[in-house]
Amino acid sequence: MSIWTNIFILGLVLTDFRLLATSRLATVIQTTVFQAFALSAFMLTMADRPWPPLLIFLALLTLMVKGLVLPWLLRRAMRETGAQREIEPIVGYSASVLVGIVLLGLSFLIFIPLKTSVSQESAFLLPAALFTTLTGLMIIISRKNALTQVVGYLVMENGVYAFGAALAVEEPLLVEMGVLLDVFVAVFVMGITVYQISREFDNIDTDRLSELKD
Amino acid sequence: MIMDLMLASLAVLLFGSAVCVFAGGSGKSASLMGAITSVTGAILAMGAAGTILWTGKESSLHVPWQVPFGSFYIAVDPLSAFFIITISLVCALAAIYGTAYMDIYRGKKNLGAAWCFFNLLFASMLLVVLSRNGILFLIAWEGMSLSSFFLVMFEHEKAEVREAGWVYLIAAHVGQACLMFLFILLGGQNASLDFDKFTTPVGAAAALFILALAGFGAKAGFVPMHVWLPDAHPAAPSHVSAVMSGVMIKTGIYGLVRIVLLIGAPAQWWGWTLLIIGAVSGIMGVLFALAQHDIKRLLAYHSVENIGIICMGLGLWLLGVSINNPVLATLGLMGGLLHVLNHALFKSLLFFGAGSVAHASGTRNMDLLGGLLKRMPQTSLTFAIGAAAICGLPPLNGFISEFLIYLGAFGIVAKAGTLGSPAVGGLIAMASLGLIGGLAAACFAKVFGIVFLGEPRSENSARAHEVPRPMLFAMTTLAALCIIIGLAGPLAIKLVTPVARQLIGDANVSETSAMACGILWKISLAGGVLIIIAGVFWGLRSILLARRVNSTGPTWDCGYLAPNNRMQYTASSFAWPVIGMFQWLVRPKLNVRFTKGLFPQHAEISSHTDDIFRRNLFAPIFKLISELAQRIHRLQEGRNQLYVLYIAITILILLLVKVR
Amino acid sequence: MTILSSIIHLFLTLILSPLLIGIINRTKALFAGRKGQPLLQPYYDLIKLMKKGSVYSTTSTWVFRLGPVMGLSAVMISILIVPSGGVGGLLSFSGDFVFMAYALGLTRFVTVIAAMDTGSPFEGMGASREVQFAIIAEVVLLLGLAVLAIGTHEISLSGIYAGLWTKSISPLGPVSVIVAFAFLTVLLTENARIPVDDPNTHLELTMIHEVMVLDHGGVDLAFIQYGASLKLWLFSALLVGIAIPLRTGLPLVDVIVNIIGILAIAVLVGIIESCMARLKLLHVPQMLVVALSVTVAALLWILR
Amino acid sequence: MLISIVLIPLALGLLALVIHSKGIRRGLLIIGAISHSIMTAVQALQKTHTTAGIWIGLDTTGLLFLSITSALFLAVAIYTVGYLGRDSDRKVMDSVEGFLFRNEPEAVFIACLLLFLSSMSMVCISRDMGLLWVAVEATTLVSAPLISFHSHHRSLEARWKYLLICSVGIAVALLGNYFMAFAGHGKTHLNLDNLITGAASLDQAWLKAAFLMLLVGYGTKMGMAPMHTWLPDAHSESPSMVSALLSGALLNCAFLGIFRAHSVLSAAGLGSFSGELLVFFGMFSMAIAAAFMIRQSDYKRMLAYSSIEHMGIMALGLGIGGLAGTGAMLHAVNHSLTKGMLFLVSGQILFTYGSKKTDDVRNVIKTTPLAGILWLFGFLAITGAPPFSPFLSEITILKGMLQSGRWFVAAGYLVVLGVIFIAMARIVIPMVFGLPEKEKPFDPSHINQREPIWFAGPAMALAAVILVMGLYIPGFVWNFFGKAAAMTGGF
Repeated sequence: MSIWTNIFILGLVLTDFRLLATSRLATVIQTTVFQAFALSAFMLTMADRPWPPLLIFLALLTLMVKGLVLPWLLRRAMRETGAQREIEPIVGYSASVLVGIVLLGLSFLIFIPLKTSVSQESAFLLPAALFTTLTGLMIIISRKNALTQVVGYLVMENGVYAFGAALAVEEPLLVEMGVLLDVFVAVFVMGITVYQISREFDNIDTDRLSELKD
Repeated sequence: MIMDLMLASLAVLLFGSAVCVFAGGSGKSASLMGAITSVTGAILAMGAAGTILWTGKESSLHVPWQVPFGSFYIAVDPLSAFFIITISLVCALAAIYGTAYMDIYRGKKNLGAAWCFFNLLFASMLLVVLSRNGILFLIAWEGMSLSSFFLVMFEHEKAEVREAGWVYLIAAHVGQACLMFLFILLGGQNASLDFDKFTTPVGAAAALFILALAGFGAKAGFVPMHVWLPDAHPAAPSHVSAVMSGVMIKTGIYGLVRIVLLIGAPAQWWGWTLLIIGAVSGIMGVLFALAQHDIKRLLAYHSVENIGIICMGLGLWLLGVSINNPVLATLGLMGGLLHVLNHALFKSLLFFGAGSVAHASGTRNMDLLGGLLKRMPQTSLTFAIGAAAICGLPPLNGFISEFLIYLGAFGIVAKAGTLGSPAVGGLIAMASLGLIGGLAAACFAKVFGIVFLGEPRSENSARAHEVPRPMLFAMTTLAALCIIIGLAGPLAIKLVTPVARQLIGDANVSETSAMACGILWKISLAGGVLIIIAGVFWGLRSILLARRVNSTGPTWDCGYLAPNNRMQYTASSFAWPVIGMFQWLVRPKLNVRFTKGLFPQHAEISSHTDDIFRRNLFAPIFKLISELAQRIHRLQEGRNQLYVLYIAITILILLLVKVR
Repeated sequence: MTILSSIIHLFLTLILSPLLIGIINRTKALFAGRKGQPLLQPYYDLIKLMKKGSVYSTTSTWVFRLGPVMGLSAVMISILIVPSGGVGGLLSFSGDFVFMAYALGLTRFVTVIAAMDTGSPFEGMGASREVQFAIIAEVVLLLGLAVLAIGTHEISLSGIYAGLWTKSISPLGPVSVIVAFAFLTVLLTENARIPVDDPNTHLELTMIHEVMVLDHGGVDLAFIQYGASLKLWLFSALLVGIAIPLRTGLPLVDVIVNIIGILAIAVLVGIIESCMARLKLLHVPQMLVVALSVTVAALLWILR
Repeated sequence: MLISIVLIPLALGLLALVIHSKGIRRGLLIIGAISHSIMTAVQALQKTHTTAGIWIGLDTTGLLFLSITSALFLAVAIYTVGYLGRDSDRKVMDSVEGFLFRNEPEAVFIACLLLFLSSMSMVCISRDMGLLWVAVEATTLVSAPLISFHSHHRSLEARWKYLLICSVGIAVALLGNYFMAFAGHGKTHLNLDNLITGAASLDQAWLKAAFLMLLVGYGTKMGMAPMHTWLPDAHSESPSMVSALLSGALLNCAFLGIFRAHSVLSAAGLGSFSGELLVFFGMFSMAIAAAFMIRQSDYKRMLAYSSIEHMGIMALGLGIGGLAGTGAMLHAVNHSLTKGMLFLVSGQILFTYGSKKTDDVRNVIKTTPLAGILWLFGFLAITGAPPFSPFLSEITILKGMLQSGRWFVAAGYLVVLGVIFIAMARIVIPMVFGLPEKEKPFDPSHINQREPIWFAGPAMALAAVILVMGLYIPGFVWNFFGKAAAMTGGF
């Protein structure tokens, strides 16, 4: 059980690095599907069997929203806006990976003083979740394509969700579902905005979106 | 009874300001209503204050008021009463003057608003000296600042007026911030900011004093916080300038005195500080005044000078209290306070005069004026009296108050001592007063000589005419008061003795006051004799001339055959030698274009004097802050990525540093 | 007895003051090897002027006419205060010298504005210089008196001068010498004598006092000249009070000694005028600042 | 029923989406606003405070913020109806670059406004950190379309930034919620009463981490520097009434989130930890806002930075606690009403002059006198000049600081306030007074027309309230603020 948890967590970390390293938008979106799978899987692995039905439902819902609906939405937006690749990123891909390693290190560092009785199954869960969150932020910071930034947000949200997943056994599931709904709507609204932007500007290069300043 | 009168006065004023707003924007009715309510309010207030000064008792009114820390707590004690009288007197006369003065703006400007703010200014000044609660005081204080700000902005279409208004508003607010800090510190842990509940936190007396100095000094115009003053006072309509310069800045003095009383026993360095500030303000004020070309600006700088004199008097007071020398304390305080009244009288008289000149000639530039005495005889006469009074010349009122300060200073000097002893304080006061007196005389010789005497230097002054009767009435009254106080010094002392008794609280006050009275009687005698001798000589002269041939002719031209009016000495050239002596302080700029070639076409010379404190102290600070801000503006450079980076960095730092 | 002496002194002052001008002129003439005008010439001048009619500029106003009258009256008031050595003035009170200084200021003020009333550029120029020099001279005077006040612990002029003999300032001490020097400077400045101003110059551009009264004539000029001689007497008396601090206790003797001293001062002024050239106008303030500095030095000395 | 305060605007909003008639739709807006006000008033008048299960409930603090939201929304709704009547469907000329654009559909706009109200009410009444989070996220999502009502590239940019930055922030806040759950060893529900009563058993390190994340997260939404960056863009590009709502109501909601977190930490004995952080970020926000207000060339941005400043003041007051906390609560009211009024006035000025550049606006006092006077008074009020109500709250906060002996914080606070006053005066005074410096062609028909009643009414009502509250705060109201500031969960 613990082994399985660790495997999925490792998978989450590896997908993060893939996200940092890749330039193709399609690949980025695809990677989020893997993340969704990893998330819903270790959510289950952490609970004692037999799994509560509500937990199973939540895992399936997570998989559906994060692994199916949102990627579909994003792919659609990608087609509509015609943005296949990342434009010249602000931080290069290899540099991003290096930063990623530093962030991973920091994530471990941060959790040294934070001890918990929850999820003792894996010492890696919390750092990995935080690392995913930071990866999401890193993607938003370093990429110029507005759609990639939406994906970045999604990744960040995945990281946060991983914390929630660790708690899912005890936390009221209702809120978890609310969270999921909110993420869905957020990405949806952002997708619409990106679509409108591409109509207004003919592309979704965020360099164009830097007119308002002091 | 007393408080009823005061409340009635406030009510009348507020009613007046409300009525004026609705009395029609341009009509005569606004002027009439505004003036009538002002004068009524003034009479009521003076009645109340006069009773208090007469009896020396205190009257108060404490009404709960549902505002945090606030209460409607007002009181009249001799200190307040003295200021109420000063304020009311000047405001009433200014209102009368204003009825005619504002006529030229009829139809062009919203006079209703102007009168509304005038009445508000008057009411808030009264409330400032009445209030005994921090919140009420701050509200009144701000009301005073704001209503005068709107009056300063009266002719807001002029760029320099807007600039002046801005600077004024800033100065007022910086002062207000200090006062907030001050009152709240004094309030301590109390739930109420009533003055009588104030306590000085242990060890905070120095901070409190500095805060009071900064907060009230900004209003009073202590150097270097005076920078707003020479801009703002000339910008307002002249009767408002008179009120601002004559009494509004004195509320700063009032506040300082009041707070020093509340803080508790003064330390010796407070006195020194006030003395030095006073000396610097006095000297710098008069020097800058001397360098001005604009008559109202010049008068505004003279307010800085006179505030300096008052401040020196207060400095001697604190020095006297701290070294337990009641004679020095009493004389300093009485001199300072009496100068508050005297300055209010002659400064408003002079501003009225300057307003009349501007009214009649359309310009305030002295180098364009001249020969107004023949065209405006009565204005000129009153102005001359005001000018002599502000120079402290006997037998006028300015001398009386300055003399009291001198007397205190010499008293402490004659006691001798060592370096660093209060005797040095006395010397500083005395030497500065002497220097200020000489400079002021030079300055007003220039103003009166250039503006009113000689021949007109331009069409403006050639066309000038005497001003309407209400304006003359105000000026004549003030001039008469200047002479009366000058000749009846002992009676003037009676006005401030109750205040001194309240503040110093010592039997010695009566003794010193009686001593001063005795001396002032001799001065009155000398003044009387002076007038009699002058009368005798005038008679002698008339008799001698009556039997001789008396003819007139052109001014002796020293052999030059074609003099014209533009060849007269100008204000700038008159003042230049004096300015030259002090150019290391004042830093005037001379703009010269010499003649060139065999057939020179054009040459010119002009002088210009910026306020060095503004140019070298405040402008660089503002520039520095502004540049720093511009640099910070780059943080908001437009890209989302950067913004998210800020968030990420904040998270990381907080998590790494703060979680332990 | 004292009051009587004071009255006698006042009487003598009013009568004898024009004589000072005569003495100065005579001394100068002596030095120049001329025979010179009669000692009483100033009196003849005054009488002559009194008899004259008037010519007034069309520009001028009542200010011009009032100036000499007020100026003379203010000087006379000041004279009342000045003691003659140990014998007090008729009018004496604490801080009376402030009144005196300011009354003299009044004289200056009315003279200056009367000059400006003519609209003449020359008189404006003179007025400007007059006020310029007076600014420092007044401070020197006040500080000098402060030195004496500290020394004698008195704050009235009569008290100070009465105390000079008995109290701490020794007549030969450095402090009184300094103050005497300062007062001499003030005297020369205030009375428009060489090296500050040359009363006999004939170029208007270089004058100070004389140029201010260019337009005055007749009885007005008489008032002005009489006032000037009184003012000279006044400053001389202040100087003599320090320089010859003889206090016999017999008021009349004191008065007479003092008057002799004043006449001697006139001779001294004559000698100075004969030996020195007029300073460049720009250097006058420097001289006054020197006087100011030494006075401050005296203050520091006495405060120690 | 307490929940109806959320559900009725929600229902009306959804209804507005499907209704075609313009008149009815606008009527719905007014009905929503009025009914919300009535419900709020009813809640306020009830002696006992309502709880409805563990999820929702209305405590004093919640009631305070609910009232602010309700009052401001009412003013805005009236203004909006008039505003839409003026230029809903016509093509509008962009004031900055001069191109024509069309507004977004009015139905969406009104619906979003009502949903916005609904979600903000939800924030106010939620008693659960999770629900609170959901509601705050919802406010972001429904207000995004409001920002780009004037549908052009700048407003789209602003909306994009708003969405992205706030979403990131809210995600961080969610992290904070989870950390708080970790602090409770995964066994405590995030119900506020639970948290506060059981605060002693919470893990302190996790609680600290949780607070940090909630601070950054809700701080982003609240406009706390350095997470404030979306705020000036969104405020300057959205229509004025939306700016008013964002500034006056939305920021408060985020502040409420921080307040809740702070009360949990206080209960756990970590009050000084969270307080210090609030003080630091409060001061920092004020300083940053001050820097950006110096030589600000756009007056709507100026107002936006002023909001950042005031959020800083509120955070500062909350962080110091005690009397300063009471002041912060009072300040929330004062700031919202004043800023709301200022934004409404700015909308009027923008309409008249067709420019957001301060340099193009001169002599407002003559062109549109009411707007000029209100603009000036609003400026004085917002900078804390007596006798307007923000003065009282600022001085209360100052007194709170000095009573807790924080001299240097107090001095810094006053210095920054002074700088801000100077900077704002530099901008406002030339706008209100003076003559136009350069000729700018603007629609002359806009000048000298009477200010419409739908502008004058709400703006003057708000101005009257801040003036009255500056001169009179009855004792029970004052106690109410004190109670609202109490860290006990507010009941």
